[in-house]
Amino acid sequence: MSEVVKSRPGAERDQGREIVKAYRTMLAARVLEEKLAALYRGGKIKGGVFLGRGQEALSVAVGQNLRPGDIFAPLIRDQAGRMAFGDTILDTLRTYLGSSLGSMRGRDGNIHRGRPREGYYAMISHLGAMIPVVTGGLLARRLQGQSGVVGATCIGDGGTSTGAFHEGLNAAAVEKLPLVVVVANNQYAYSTPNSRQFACADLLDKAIGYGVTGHKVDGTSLADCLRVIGVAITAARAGGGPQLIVGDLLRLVGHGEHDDASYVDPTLRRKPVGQDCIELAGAYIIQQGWASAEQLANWREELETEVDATAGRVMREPEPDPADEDWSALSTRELEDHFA
Amino acid sequence: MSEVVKSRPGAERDQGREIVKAYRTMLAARVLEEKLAALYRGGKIKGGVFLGRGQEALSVAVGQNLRPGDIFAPLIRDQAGRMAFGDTILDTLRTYLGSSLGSMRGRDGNIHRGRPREGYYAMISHLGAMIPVVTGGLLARRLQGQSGVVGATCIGDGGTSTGAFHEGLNAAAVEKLPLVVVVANNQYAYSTPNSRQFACADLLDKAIGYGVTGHKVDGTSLADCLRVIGVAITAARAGGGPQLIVGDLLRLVGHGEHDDASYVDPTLRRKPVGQDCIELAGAYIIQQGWASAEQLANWREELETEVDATAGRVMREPEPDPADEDWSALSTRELEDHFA
Amino acid sequence: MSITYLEAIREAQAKALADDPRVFIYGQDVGTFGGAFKATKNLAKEFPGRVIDSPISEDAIVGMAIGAAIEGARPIVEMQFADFSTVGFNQIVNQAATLYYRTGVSCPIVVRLPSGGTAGSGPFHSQSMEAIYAHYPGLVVLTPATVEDAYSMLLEAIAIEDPVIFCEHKFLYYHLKAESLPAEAQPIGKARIARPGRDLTIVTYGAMVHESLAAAEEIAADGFEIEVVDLRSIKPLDTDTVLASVARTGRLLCVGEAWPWGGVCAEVIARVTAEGFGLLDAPPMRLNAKDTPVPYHPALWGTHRPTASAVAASARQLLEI
Amino acid sequence: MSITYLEAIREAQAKALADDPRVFIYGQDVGTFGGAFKATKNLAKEFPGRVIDSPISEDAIVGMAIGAAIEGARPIVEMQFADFSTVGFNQIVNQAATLYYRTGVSCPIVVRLPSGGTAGSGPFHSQSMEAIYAHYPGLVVLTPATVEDAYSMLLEAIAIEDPVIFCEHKFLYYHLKAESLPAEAQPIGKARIARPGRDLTIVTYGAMVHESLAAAEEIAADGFEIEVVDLRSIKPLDTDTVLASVARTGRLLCVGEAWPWGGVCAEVIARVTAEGFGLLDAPPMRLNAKDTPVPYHPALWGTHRPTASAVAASARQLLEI
Ligand SMILES: Cc1ncc(C[n+]2csc(CCOP(=O)(O)OP(=O)(O)O)c2C)c(N)n1
Ligand SMILES: Cc1ncc(C[n+]2csc(CCOP(=O)(O)OP(=O)(O)O)c2C)c(N)n1
Ligand SMILES: [Mg+2]
Ligand SMILES: [Mg+2]
Repeated sequence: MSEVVKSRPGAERDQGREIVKAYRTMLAARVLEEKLAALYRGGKIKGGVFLGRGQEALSVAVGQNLRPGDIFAPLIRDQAGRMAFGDTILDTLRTYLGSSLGSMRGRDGNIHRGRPREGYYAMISHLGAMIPVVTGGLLARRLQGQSGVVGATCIGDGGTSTGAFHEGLNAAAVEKLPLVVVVANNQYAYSTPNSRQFACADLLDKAIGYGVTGHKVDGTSLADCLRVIGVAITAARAGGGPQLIVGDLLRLVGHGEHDDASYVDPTLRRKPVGQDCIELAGAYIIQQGWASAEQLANWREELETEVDATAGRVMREPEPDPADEDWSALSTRELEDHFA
Repeated sequence: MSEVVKSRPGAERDQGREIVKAYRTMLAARVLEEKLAALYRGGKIKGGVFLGRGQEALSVAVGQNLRPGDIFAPLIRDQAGRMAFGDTILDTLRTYLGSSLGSMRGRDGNIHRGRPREGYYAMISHLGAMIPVVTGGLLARRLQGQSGVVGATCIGDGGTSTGAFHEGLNAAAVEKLPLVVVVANNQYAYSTPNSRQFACADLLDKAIGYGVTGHKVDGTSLADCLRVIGVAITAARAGGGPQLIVGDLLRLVGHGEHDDASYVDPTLRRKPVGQDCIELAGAYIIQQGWASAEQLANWREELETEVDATAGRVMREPEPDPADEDWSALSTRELEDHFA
Repeated sequence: MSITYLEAIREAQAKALADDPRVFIYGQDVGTFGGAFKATKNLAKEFPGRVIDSPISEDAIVGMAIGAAIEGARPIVEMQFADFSTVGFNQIVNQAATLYYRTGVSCPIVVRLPSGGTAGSGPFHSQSMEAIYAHYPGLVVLTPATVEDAYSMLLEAIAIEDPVIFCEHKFLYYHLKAESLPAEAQPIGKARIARPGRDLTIVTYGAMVHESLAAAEEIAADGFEIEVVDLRSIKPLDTDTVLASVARTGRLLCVGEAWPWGGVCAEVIARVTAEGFGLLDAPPMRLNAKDTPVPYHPALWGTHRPTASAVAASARQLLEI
Repeated sequence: MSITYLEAIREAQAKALADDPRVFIYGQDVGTFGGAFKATKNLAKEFPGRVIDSPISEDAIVGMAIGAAIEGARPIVEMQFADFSTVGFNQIVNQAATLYYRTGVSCPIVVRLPSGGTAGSGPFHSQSMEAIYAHYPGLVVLTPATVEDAYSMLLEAIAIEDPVIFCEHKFLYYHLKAESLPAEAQPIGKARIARPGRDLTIVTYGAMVHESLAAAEEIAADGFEIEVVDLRSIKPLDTDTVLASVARTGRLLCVGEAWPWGGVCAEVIARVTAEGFGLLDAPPMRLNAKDTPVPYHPALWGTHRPTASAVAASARQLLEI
């Protein structure tokens, strides 16, 4: 498919711009997550911290290929994709640190954030559960007469074992909705290796059983991710029905920051799948002459400054005050139940 | 594979015996179900009646290929398979009519019957739910050191859309357990045609996504059903892991006896898939000279007499008496809760 | 003209589809077939493309309704039986019920649950799950007992911005008839005095309203006047109307078809005794189904569930204290 | 030696595996990794082949446990968090809970639910689902509040022929310590007087036992003696012990960490007022979590759940009536 891209005049320049843009988003995610890890170690974050180190290329490629008006339901390790879709350093920090000014107002935290009315759905913890939700969002858009809209969501290798994954993808396939499901096959679900999670030779083998198009992508290669996910999203947008993408990569960090990932097979780290997508992307950018090593270092430094400053600002923001809460789970206040 | 069978000396005679045996079980199921339908129309059965007309060949092939000590969890339309596995005309009638002497003692009815301790699991209504249960039964057998045991269960085309189907089959595949899942692809789930149920070209396409062996069978051909399911069960028994069998056929009756199946595409009835497996099997038996048309008619007559007599007997049996019930859902009586 | 409880449900959906372009229906066999109980009969034809057959995937059905609601639609989903909503349970209680609290975006879905026992339906086609859903914050749980309420409360449910669990009772589907559909109705959240009385209050809902009314009628022959309160909505629960009734009668019997532990009866008694302890002249009492799965055989089922005569016996016992 | 609540759970499983060859453990990451909370630490090594990692498939996990139980095994399944048991809900309430009643074959499975709130865990890692499971006939629901009970009740749970929902409280995992493991224990189904008193009875369970004990201690300074009843098992619920306590004190406060509607508190109040109405000198009272999802931020969470000071405030209020 890369031929298609290269055949346009200026395509190579476009590709460079696209890759550099994605790289800077990946870097922002990486730098921000490093800060989150530091804040976690410093006891500043009360709940867990779950990072996407090693998965930035796959994730950013989803967010960057989507358009405003599309739907995106990211998962645990999608800091890069979230930012490409419009999430900010500020709101991420606010949510992790529980600022009352964050989108979740301290009611939910960390990765459980979003702005559903802007197409940016807020995941619940239950794996697989966002797949039918995005499917339903797309169904509503179709009923409203909208076309050309895509809904994307991410899931892990482990998440493919859930009934929700199965029911949601199947229902989307029956309706031929423009759903794009991106599987980050990072070899483990918490401590559980793929060999204990599924028995198919490749997760891509699932595509045919749902009657959807499957795409394989090297999750360590930013260029490959941008290209393949671009193709998939374009196909969905054009009416090709659901697309299943499987990206192979390795989680380069613990399941959460409490976890040392000692169960990871060390040989995997030395295999191609174990490479760091950011390092590879940086080297590629330098090699292609799209930016210099100094520029890359500058970008990182700028991001570190911004992240540090934002974290400082957020830490001075007010905590949610229980007395200000109206403690209602219903938007229709008259229907609230009252307990003596 | 039929060559394998035929290459043994006397194989053809064996096959004849096997087919005739299966045919007689199918016939028993058919005659019994005709009686159930009549009883339903006569208002003698309080709940619903769900018949397997047209699915007897596929179903009987499962029951007949299993051995004592195996596990079988039949579904809605498996009267034939149940009888091949050891269920009786008597207990079927007792359960439908709610006799207190039936295996379910009036507590559950119709198709929700079994004798779990004898490997004959009693389905709950929730479709797909028996798949993990059989899988767990097989896991326990393995932990107990038993080998050479098979667990079979049936499901409809519609049931493949459930999360339970997905989770159960996947878990069985991970454990490489001898689970045999037989999909009776009867083209409809209640009124819902396959086109609204799944989008894969063939349900068999699901096998590869679970990493299990798939088998296709003509559900209208008894010989094909016995052979293919025999092969699958043998493979599972030999350690080949889960087997997924898809049998194509048509439900020749309403979803339940309340339903006239007016939604069924009439052209399907004229296609090969719409043939009646019992008629085909009877004709085949006559053609092969394994029995005469008179014998077939005699068998039916004998069965009708037996079924009528048994129904008469069961209708004179005592109903469950609420006063005799101890109304406990726990086997540990001391742990019962007491409500004032 | 005469209209059944089931027809009222169909009519409410027809009206909602006609009046509000955001409304659509999703569920197994709801399309051309019109649903297992025919609650959506002809709707697919009358409203092309808006009454959609789903696969057998309750988790996806509810999940999709939630996504559609986020995008501004008003989905009504039909479970074929309430009992199968256990498969969509996670989406209902963890996704739909939490969405507004977490994100500030409301989740206007209606989940229709054909509920409750009928003769010969057995353990998996008879359940009453209202207490399960009422336990969760973020859900509105309705239990209409009349043709009028089936109609007006379903219409109101569709209009509500929050997720509604609509427990329609299968036992009433064909039995219950009304002359016409109501033009106006009591708002959701208000209980109804189904029969006024002064000697004892029966608080109940769903099919048990009718068993309780029959019991009240029976006992009236003895000279006792029983007041029957139909809760209509079990979450929110109209404690005020219940308290006012108990203030009049001094005696409280709660009747529920569901299992006792933590059910509507327990909740009502907890409220009345906490807020109206001094109003009671006798201990509150409850009558529920027996604490076993719902049996198949009608003879067992008739003992498992409270019937008019069981309600009358409990009421007589309470009147004697 | 000192042993935590969490270690007691590990030790009970180790003992069960050692003593009974029918026992095995199935769940996510329970094998070599030892579980998300390390409740199965080293067990896979000590008992090869009997501590088995599952896929992320709660429905299959529970379903498989049921099948294994039918075949004579004694499965213990671990949910990574109680909150995820919603995905295995159907198998628990419709398959496990009905098996014995329907077929006469018992279903000895234990479902371990790491339950309850801890700071910063948010809406989906904090839930208390005991009332949901207790509503269903056919399940035993346990809520150990001490290290000793965590150990002995889990051992007993594994021995019981019926399905047990074992609600272990995450807040107690590391906090709570005991000197040693008990050799003997009260049987399941019996509540425990955690602190004797004469002025007011607090009935509670799980982590709230400790908040209530702290409240009782605080109020003791005012000269009031509060009796704290730890239910231990919420189904069956030991009404007799509760009634005997209320007979001594005349006042009842129920404290639960779960949501109020139809929770343990409602059930306890319904029983006490029905069976011991005359024992009460004041209206019964309950204190529960607020009726919203469990919030993430510790400042909100601390208000959402009952704390010692909230319990003390409620108790003081009730003492003044
Ligand atoms: C239904 C459900 N069960 C269990 C969990 C607990 N859990 C959280 S993350 C996780 C592992 C996920 O693995 P995978 O899907 O491969 O994603 P990854 O963490 O590798 O990105 C588990 C088991 C959950 N969130 N949801
Ligand atoms: C989880 C669940 N949802 C809904 C139902 C209601 N139901 C009973 S049978 C049926 C159709 C089943 O179709 P299929 O699986 O194709 O089997 P068939 O009836 O064709 O043999 C449905 C929807 C159910 N039993 N379980
Ligand atoms: Mg993974
Ligand atoms: Mg079918």
